[in-house]
Amino acid sequence: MTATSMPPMNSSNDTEAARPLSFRERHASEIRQWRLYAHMFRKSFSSMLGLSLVVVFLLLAAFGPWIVPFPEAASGAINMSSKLLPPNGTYWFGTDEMGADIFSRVIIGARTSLWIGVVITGIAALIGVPLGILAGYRGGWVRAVIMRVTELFLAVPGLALALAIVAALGPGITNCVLALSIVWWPGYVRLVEAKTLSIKEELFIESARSIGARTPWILWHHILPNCLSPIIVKMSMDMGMAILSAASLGFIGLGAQPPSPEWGAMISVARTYMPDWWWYSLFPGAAIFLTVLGFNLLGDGLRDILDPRSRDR
Amino acid sequence: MFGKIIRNIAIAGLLASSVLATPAGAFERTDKGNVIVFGGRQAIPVLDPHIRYDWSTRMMQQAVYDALVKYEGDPADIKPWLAESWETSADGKTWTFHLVKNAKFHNGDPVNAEAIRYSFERGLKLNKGVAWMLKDFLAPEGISVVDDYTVKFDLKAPYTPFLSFLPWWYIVNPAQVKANEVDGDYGQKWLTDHEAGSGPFKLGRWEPNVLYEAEAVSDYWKGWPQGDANRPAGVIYKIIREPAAQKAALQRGEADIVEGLTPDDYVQIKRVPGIAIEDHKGMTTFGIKFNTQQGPTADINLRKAIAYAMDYDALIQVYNGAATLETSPIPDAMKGHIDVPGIPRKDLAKAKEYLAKSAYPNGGITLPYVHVAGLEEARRIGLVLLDSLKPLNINVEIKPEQWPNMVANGSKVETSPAMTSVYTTPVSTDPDAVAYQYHKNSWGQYFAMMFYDSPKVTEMIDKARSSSNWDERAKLYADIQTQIVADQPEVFGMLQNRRWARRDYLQGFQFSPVRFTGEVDLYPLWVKAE
Amino acid sequence: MSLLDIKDYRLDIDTFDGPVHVLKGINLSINRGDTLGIVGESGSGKTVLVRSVLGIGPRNARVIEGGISFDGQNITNLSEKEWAKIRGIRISMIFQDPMTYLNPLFSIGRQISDVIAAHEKAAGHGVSPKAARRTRTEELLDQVGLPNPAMLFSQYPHQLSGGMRQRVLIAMALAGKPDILIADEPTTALDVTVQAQVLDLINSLVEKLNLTVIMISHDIGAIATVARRCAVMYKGEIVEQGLTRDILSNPQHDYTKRLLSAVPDIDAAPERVAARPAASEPAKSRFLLEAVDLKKVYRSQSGEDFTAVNSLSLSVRTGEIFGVVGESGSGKSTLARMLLRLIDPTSGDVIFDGQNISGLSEKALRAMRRHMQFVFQNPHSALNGRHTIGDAIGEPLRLQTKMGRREIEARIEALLDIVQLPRLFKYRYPHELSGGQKQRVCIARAIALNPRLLVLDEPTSALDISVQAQVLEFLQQLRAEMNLTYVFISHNLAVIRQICDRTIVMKHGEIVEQGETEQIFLHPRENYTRTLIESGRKTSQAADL
Amino acid sequence: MLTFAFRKVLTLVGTMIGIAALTFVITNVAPGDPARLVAGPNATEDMVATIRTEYGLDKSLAEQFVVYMGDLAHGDLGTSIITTRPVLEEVLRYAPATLELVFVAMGLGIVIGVPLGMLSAVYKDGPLDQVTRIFSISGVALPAFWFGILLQLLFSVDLGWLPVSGRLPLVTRPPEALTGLLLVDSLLAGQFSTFWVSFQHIILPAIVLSFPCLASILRVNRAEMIEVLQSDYIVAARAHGISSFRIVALYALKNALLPTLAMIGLRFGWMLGSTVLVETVFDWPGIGLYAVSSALSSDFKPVVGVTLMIGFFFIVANTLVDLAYAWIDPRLRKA
Repeated sequence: MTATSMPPMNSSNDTEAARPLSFRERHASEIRQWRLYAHMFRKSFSSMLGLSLVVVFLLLAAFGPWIVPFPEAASGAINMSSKLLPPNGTYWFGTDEMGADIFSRVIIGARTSLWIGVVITGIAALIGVPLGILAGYRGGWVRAVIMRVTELFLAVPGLALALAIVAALGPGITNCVLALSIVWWPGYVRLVEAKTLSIKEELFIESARSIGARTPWILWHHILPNCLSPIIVKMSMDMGMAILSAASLGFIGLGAQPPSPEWGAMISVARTYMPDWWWYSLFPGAAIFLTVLGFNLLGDGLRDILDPRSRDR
Repeated sequence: MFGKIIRNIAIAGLLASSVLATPAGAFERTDKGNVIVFGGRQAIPVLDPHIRYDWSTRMMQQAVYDALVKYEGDPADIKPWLAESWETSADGKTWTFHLVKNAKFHNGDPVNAEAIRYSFERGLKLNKGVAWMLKDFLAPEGISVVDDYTVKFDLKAPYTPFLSFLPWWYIVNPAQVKANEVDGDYGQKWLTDHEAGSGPFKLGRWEPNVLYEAEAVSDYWKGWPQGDANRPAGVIYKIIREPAAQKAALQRGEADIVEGLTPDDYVQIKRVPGIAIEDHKGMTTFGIKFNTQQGPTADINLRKAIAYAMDYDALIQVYNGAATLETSPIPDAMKGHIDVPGIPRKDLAKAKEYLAKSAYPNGGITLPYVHVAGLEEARRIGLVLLDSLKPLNINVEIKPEQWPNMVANGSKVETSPAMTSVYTTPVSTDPDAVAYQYHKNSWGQYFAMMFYDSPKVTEMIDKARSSSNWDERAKLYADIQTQIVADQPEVFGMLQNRRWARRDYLQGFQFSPVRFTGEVDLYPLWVKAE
Repeated sequence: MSLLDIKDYRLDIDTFDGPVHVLKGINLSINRGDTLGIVGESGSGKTVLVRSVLGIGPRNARVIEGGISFDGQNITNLSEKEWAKIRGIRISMIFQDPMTYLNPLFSIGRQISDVIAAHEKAAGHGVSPKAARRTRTEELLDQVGLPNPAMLFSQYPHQLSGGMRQRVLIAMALAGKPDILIADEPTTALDVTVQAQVLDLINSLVEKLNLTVIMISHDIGAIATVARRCAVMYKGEIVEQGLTRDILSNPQHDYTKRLLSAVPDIDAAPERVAARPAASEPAKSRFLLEAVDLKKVYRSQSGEDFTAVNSLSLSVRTGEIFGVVGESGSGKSTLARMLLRLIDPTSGDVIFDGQNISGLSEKALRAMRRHMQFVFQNPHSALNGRHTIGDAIGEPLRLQTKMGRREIEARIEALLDIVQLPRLFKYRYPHELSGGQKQRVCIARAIALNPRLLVLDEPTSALDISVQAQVLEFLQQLRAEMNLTYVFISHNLAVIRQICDRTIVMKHGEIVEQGETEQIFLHPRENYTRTLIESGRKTSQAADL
Repeated sequence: MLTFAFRKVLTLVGTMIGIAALTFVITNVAPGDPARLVAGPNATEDMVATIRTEYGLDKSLAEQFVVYMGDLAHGDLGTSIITTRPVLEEVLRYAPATLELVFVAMGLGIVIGVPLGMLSAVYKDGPLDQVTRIFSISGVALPAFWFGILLQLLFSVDLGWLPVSGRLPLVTRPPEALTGLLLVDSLLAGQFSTFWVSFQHIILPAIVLSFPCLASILRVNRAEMIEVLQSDYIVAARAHGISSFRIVALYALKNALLPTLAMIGLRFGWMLGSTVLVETVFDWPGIGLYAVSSALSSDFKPVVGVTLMIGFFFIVANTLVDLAYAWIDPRLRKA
């Protein structure tokens, strides 16, 4: 290639060509981006609070059974002689109506909740995201059908529908998770569809088509990565909301069943012990609250930093 | 942070208890007099006495209707009511009842023999609710009006327990019912939330799922036991679903009597001044029914092993001591009950011995334990069972089911779970009411989920129910009890006490074990003014 | 004493990467009755400067040094309360895009009379009654030459055309009888003909009301029309200021010179290398691309048909630069996309290198795409923000070739060399690049597969003028080096004349005139072509001053 | 305008049919046998069969579905097998209580959420913003059932200020039901004491119900306000000397209100769904409680009926939101 009479645009590239680039150099953009994220995240007290709550929750879910004083409490061990004791040195959160340590059950319950949250949001996203992308990208009757069904689901409040489903399938944590997954995916379809519709109009999609990319390639390499931020934000928030919904069903008596240490189910039992045995419902309730709060604050913080409008800051 | 919350809550708790100590407001007063408020969890969807009965429904039915006879007292006794006397023929097939002359329906119509005949005919023809009690022995044609105040029943076969069912057959006013008939429905639609009775109360406000009001009939034909001065203006049955709310309502005086607190609540609330606990031995048996026809529990050795592994003391602890262990399938308060010797108690060595003889000498199996969703004690007993079977290396999966699903699954051997917890309240004081649960004809019913198949027991039951000689029957029932215990179709549990918490100014509470859990005879209640 | 004095004004904007020196010691003074133009390309800091004069600068801006004084009062750090006495009353402003600067939910009348009320309140004498404000509003609307102000009063922004909206904004700015009127790119978002009208209006208002005007623009033509004096801004500095006439005719600073020379001149004959005939190539046909009777009909939601392109035929010779010129809405973009079958034509054929691509299957078409590539108008959105530059350039290679990872990496670096970008850029993301750099990346992506045809859809219209000149020059070199054939689409006649061999002029989806470019420019046959050239001449007038 | 209304009605009908089909299928796949429940514990097979026949439960699911949809076309939601009453009648009886609760809760949410959202947008990233952020997200995260119990404990049991549950004290006769909304009826009837007690009853459940909704209204309003405040026309308004208060409270708010309205419409449906929980805790005799108790007895016609009803209210609410949109936004006013 012949040299041109162009004015120099940037530092010349001859010197760099020879030397292999270090990781830091190659990924300077990503590093800067992540540092920017971290910087913005750190600035917000509420985001940091959310992050710490979530981290604590995940740690408890991971190591719960090994750090609690009475791990057998989670699997239904009973000790009628020490039932309904108020919080004390041995039983930090007191004991329940079967004499099980509430502290142990609450901590180990993090696992159940994590499982619930991951499965529900996972299934919902796995169903909703592809359908949303398909509906948004394809348009026409495919979109009409998908969106009609989605709107149908969205016209019924999720909890009411989930209630009907669990009532029909019978109570239990699996059915509860199943029911919530069934009512959860339409939210993703709507989110992703709207996002896809706007991305579809972007020039880079046409650009990809002009170089001969197939539809799957475009969906995977162009549409999906650009939908990712809102999906991540929604999933983070939904983790919390799914846990809350499962607990709600547990509270009505249709969710997880004993001796499974699920917080909602614990409150469902514990509410009959209000107000005199307040610790019984207080601690599982607080656990739900803090966990959901954590995921929501985290999601909210993520939204702030992933918002494209704040990208170039 | 937690510490602070705990401290705050503890302070809140202290405050709460101080509030509890202060005298709460009293019963509701209206210009007509005192209205007693009963707080309960269960709604009354259909009042029609021939359609439906459960404890809340029957409590209200009993309030607005009368029957020929009535159960009263502990032990329950059959008292003359609309019928002042009756005779049986020698063959035990014909029953003649003589009615009181002064009974009248709320609209003023007299309660006569035709009303009795019509009510029984209605019950049988609708084939719902109470029909099962009599329909095998009584046809509508078998009821005849002898004169205005005499009615005669001709049974298809001798049936000694006949009388014990009659308290549940309430008498409706044919004139009112016929006037409100739609498309030959025997007035079903109308009677859902109206009454056509002669009882001590008539219906006041009827707000489904909220409250049901019974207004006292000032000139009730049988008079009022507490005296007209003390007679309340009425009773409101208010739906309060949460035990916590029930307790609060009682403490605040928004309710005068409540049912359905937790066992721990009763212990705790007993200490509150101004509140009294009614605590009575009941007839409701609890059993963990095995499926004896299919699956691992078809093996009697396994059943015995489980029965011996069960922590019976914990059962009592679940009720905070307000229960007694069953010593026989037949409850203590029932005629013919014996203490069956050798009924299993916790004995791990024996349990392991039996387990060794079973097909699962080392355990390693998981058995489902099904209970009615929302039944707190049944759930907790499930936990006790789970804990008890751990030494046998048997795992228990606790599965709550909605009642209809549980019954539907339990109606067939194939779908019936290995273990189901069942509370059964006999509808009469006759031992047949319990014994017949072990009769092969009962298969398919929820209380026969064990699918117990003993030709010997079946034969003895048939013989006992047609005999009118009590001594002969008593002997038969003793043998029946012994044999059933030997076959261990279920883990025999406990008889829970019936409990209510009431304000201490509420007087006249009369317990009768034959009533359902929670059910109260509203008729004799009254409020003692301070 | 001058009305507005800006002294050693230095302003930083804090960002994550540290402070950016947006304004570096600005010195500027404006006397009453002056008309000052500030010229600068994007990023020169001109908008920040004028907004600072009104106290509506960016949030995290920090004044480092110097200050602004207005009518003897230091207004560098005024409180909101004090600003209320100045903003809109003594200094007011008109904005670039009249749609986004009007609140869509309030009627025109409401918005203007609210401004009047605010001024009255700030002045201390009570707010006049509604009717009086209405009369005043209608006066103002009349003053800016809007017909039927009474009706306009209750209309909403979306019911007005762009030019009318801009007039409404001007009326609003005049509501307080300001001492200084700041105009921030007031014509950029408007059509060419409307631009001229708005500039005329401003000129007449200056005369009538003895306004002091500061106008900022990247368009030297617009500045020349309005401003008597002019300042040139470059990277936060004023590199040159003086009488507009002097600066345009005799620029002193290098940047000004470069800027002026970059403005394409519609009347200059091209000094380009004569189009090399493709004789050296053993071409199958003389024509690389032919379109026969192409037609595209869109159906709107209401069921009406709109013909974007109507029975259009053209043929592009191998090796030439084929120009397509037309105003917005002429159907040139639709045509460009149909030529590569990015849009399926309603009817008609496209023949590429002797093969009819209209009937090709999806698969065959995808294979065919490697020979014909597209460069889009807006490089900012033509690149996926989630992909690195390397990914973007490598994407066609991954799709169309069986090259290995290493080969692709090497090829990406080679391509970056060709488009004269540092190799390090392959690890960068689009938002880190300037517009010109992004367009180079787009070109690199387009030529990655050694195509034979490039369709360029207004490749420079989103770029600053100086960058436009660079890119155009580069495109010409590239064509020579790689034996490319271009279809070049533009609304800018000067650009077309500069580089195209043959050109068609489009209007309403049809060809108005076609032929050798020089021929068309020197001897246009059709009236439409003549008007186009005439209006094009007007905007590039400045270059001749 | 007419075609707009026509299209709305058409979507409504279509959605209702869809919901009916959806819920019917979902609730009927399970093996539950409500007939047995109704027949009573000791009922014999033939007694259960009597009831099955009476309610058409002996037919195949497909037949039942056809019958159900046929009845639905006549506005008949079927009959509850437990209460033996027409579902429509029952739903209509319980609906006012729920609507009253939802209206009050929504009112609370709007009255508190919108101004708070506005304020935290104006003072973005300030302490107030941080506090409202945590406060509002707490609102979403609070388990309604748990929060309800805590409030009961504090205000009813502890402090004794407010009643524990229900809509009215037992002896208070409800005013003549004109609207079914006690607060309105009691005012219409001039019974101010009844109004006061029913207000005391509604306040706790309404707070619990409004909390999450308040939170999301606040969040949306804040986000929109922030965006609007950065928009060009606000910059222009500032440049023209309009006072900050007027800009925020009038210019920006009106623009930010549009998405907030959409959120309100959405939350309306959500609220109707959550009444299930709140009504359980507070013994509020509404459709939520009715649905739960029916679901627990495998009585599915009411469940389907309530779901339909909620869907209906939801769609109506969103239609109203659409109309409000058109009212606020002149760009949509042209038909």
